[in-house]
Amino acid sequence: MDYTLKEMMTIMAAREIRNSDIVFCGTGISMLAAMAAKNINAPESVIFFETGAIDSRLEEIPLAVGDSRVMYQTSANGGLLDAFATMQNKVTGKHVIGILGAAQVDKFGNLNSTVIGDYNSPSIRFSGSGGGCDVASFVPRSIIFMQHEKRKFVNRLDYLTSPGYLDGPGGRKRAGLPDGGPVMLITNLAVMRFDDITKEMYLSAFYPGVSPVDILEKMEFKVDISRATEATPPTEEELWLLREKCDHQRLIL
Amino acid sequence: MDYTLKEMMTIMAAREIRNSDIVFCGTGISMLAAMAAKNINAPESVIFFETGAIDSRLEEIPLAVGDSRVMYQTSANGGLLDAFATMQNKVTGKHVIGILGAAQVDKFGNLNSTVIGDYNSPSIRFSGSGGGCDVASFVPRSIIFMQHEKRKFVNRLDYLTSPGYLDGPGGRKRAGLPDGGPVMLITNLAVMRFDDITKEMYLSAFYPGVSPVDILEKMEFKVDISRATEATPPTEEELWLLREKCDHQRLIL
Amino acid sequence: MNLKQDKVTDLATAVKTYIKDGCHISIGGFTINRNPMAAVYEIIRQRVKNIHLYAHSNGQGVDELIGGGSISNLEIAYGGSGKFAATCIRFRKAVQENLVTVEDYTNYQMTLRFLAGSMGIPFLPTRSSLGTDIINKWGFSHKMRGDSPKLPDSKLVEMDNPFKGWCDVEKVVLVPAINPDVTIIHVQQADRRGNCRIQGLTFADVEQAKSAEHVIVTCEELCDNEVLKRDSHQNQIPFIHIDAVVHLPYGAYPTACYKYYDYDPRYLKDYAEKAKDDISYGKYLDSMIYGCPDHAELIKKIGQEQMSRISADPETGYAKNLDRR
Amino acid sequence: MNLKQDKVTDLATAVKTYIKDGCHISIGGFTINRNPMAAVYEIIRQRVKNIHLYAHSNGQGVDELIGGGSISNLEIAYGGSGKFAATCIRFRKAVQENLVTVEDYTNYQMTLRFLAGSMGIPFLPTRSSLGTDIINKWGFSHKMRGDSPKLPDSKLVEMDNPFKGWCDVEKVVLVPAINPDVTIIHVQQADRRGNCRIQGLTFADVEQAKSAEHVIVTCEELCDNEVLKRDSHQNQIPFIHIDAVVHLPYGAYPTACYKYYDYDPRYLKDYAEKAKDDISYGKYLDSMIYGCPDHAELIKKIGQEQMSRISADPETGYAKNLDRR
Repeated sequence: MDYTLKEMMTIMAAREIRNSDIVFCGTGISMLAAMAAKNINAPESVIFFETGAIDSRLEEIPLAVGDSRVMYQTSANGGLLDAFATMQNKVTGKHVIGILGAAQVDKFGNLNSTVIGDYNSPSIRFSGSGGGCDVASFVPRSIIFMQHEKRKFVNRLDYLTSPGYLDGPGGRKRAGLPDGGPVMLITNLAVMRFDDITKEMYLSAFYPGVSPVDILEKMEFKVDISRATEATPPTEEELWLLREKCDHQRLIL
Repeated sequence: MDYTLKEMMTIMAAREIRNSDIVFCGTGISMLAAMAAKNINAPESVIFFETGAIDSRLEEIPLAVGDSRVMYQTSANGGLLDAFATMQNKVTGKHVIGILGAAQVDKFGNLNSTVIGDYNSPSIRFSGSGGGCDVASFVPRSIIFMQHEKRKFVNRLDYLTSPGYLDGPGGRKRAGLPDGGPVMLITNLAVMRFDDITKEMYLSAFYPGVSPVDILEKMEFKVDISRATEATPPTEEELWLLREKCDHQRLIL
Repeated sequence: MNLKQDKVTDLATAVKTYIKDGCHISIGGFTINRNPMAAVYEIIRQRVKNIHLYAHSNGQGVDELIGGGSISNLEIAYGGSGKFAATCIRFRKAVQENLVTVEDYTNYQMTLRFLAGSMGIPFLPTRSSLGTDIINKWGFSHKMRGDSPKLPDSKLVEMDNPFKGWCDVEKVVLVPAINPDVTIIHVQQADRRGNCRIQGLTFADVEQAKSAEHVIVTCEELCDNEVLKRDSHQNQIPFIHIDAVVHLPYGAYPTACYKYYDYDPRYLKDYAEKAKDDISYGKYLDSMIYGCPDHAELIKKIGQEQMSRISADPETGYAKNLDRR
Repeated sequence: MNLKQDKVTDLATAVKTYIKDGCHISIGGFTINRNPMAAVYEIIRQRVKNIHLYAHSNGQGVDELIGGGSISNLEIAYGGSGKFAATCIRFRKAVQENLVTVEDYTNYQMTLRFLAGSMGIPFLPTRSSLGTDIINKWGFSHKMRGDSPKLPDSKLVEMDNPFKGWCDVEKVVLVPAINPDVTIIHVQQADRRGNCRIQGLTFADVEQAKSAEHVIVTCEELCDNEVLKRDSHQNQIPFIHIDAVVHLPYGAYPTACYKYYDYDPRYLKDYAEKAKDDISYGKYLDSMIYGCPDHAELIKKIGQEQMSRISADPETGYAKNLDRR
């Protein structure tokens, strides 16, 4: 079957989303993954934006979480306070799954989306946290999208914007954060997950045609590849629903 | 001219309200005073309720601050959070004048509206603070309505519900409160005010036919009566506007 | 919370499912407006006992729950029903007779406490009550607090501003979060999933709902999901917070429901009169609560004539020229 | 604040009156929606300098203010404009070239900071950012903080929960309040006194407005006072917070205004392209900002054809099937 890497990545994320999830989406592929889940495997999941829109009827793909398209036929149009309170809330927060992106990740799933270089005089400036640190702080599960490149999978982040497992087992608790952290990281080559005990990243699945060793070469730190299997590519039905029901205008795909 | 004590008291309060005031009203006479001010001497003053209603068009007198009548043609219908934030807010709070009632007052204008007797086993239970302590804590000026009785003007409150000047000059600052406190106390006999320096209550005006000495007898503590003058009764116009424009149904008067 | 598409149930079932002996609850509304009275009566009818109730100025609903014998602990800012009872009568009696244990806060503090609960944080700061007995005098002892995992270890905590002098503030009071087991609110419109639209003032209903583990909503109108998805900036509570939806016209009666009906001055005056005396109050309970199998029966007993007197004028939202003396 | 009955003025006057060199401001909107762009352009046109800007994710407005040379200090959560610029281009350049001093927060923290300001309290607590460099790395030095009475002495303060373990929380981060000298927002409807009605998401506009010393509102429609007093539960900001009202159709252009018009993808793409290079950006400034005496002139330059392409469909609130690639 013919599919693009972006389609593969989107479907990998969509499959992780469950019917009882409230899905925090950002712009781009993360929003598409949420829409795919809702149209394919988790029709009762709820799409949710940090801008305050909940359960939006996305007839067209928004190009930003502030896009007017997220406001159409929601269950409520509030504001940022409502959205983040929903994530920090003890009852509703437990059901939220966050989808995040970043410029750098370390082996414990901590993310940098702020700067490369010295914070006070950076060589590269990125957008910054936005709601990323908030969702990573509050919710029990998150999915990360990244490009698989050595300079992005680093031993030491230039800036820790969003907490993963911090310094490993018990790290979040020591810092005062609720349980949580990334459950998977999806790249253009593979799906990484995090060990239940060590909280370290490991290779969970590689895409057809990609070798685990090639993946290791694109990371500064080593990860366990012993548990890796080949990922199941998108099915025909998944692809059709993704292309026709989610992004028929081909704005993200 | 023929007028009732309630009318006298209402007009005393109304005259204290200025055009640039946002008037926090409770139920009953305090609401009527705010309506009188708006209809008589301070047409640009803004009527404001702790329930979240601001600038209500009061076509009929509400019998509680939660009455639907406060919701009609407001500038905004919010909730309690909005209302109290407006009072605690550095910019808008400075313009709010509170009108309060209580069961007991002391010489520094502190109020009890909670219990008589021991807090954990009271002989009399009153309604409690409601928003009274909040407004007394936050706003620069307040007006108190009370009945003039010895058991109500006490040396020591059974329970300090709402802060006046606490223990006197500098008391609010020491406690951490912003500047504020009662500017006048209106009873069925007189108008009391508070000395700029000592923050102690003094007799400012007695109603026609009432002697300052009689007033002293109805208080546990002594107050300065040397500055007292006779109060100017409601004018014909004031009375007409109060009766016809504010309470034509005679629900409070 | 629950993400079901259809949460509609009947009131007796909703109360039986969520309101247990000894549970901690809060009810919406303010003094004589939009109290979830049908639910209050059903709780009394089901003879639920030892409830720990969180209230700001919920007025009539609080007084009836106390009068009905359902409440043992009460955290409250104000026990009054406006002109009908400057101090709620059964509330006053119960406190004076030590039938309930009460702890006092301010209206803002209670609202902030629900807000903190809804935000998932342990406390919020305010300047209200500095220097007063609201801070100094506790209704719940250290022992009672220690014995219950549902109570914080302190009533209120004073704290110096850690951002020294920032905003010209030296000190604040921290108020602890409330997370009720159940909040019950009555709204004008809800859909089967539980999206809620309140007209007029929201009071603290939104914060009370969002702070609770479970939420029961009674509503005047049960709308199609599509209806509330239009102009959804008018919806204050999205369905994710709601567990049960009960279609219950006049669910706030005898308190008011803006745009639908006014409070019933006759009922409230009569109530205040009967509440003064235990014998007459017992008769009130027997005839108006225990004597009615459900709220519809109570409304029938009041009669169409009186109900049409309090019916709201569509323009103002209340009953114009209603005799309220 | 001001209680005047009529606060209507023109934009140039409003900006001249309130936006001074070195003042601290915030602007409403989010990424590519409801930014007060006409006001942003007027600030650039009036060549106001050294502004200290507070932003959460205000996107396009922030980038243009930086590009126009008006900003020296920036407190921000996110400098991006959605798909049009994952990182805002003039923002990125300015930070990398040390032309602005920037300090990072999260979106929730910035919103809570405005909320704290609006509530008149010095800080609010959250669990967000514990264990991260958001807490550890400061953009503003101790010296800079000490030199300015408008900055708190710390960026963020970690604190143990004084209600031990309450809500299963051991630690919180306290975020300091923001009280801007001026907040500028663009809304769908306002009346002459300044009552505001926002349709769709409010973002953090309400908190930003209520936290400021002065507020300028630009609006698509200037309504009679009577209009907004109906169904006033739809008004989010009462007039007491507002200083100046400017009637300014298309005041959010080229960002969107829900129910009125969409963002202009052509303009935003063109902007992102020109922003990459100082020379082309200079030309952009000359032609689109300095070259237009006012916003109406800019709209005229864009042309009716493009404006009608982005005109909102009344049902969905955006321009259906707009070419956004």
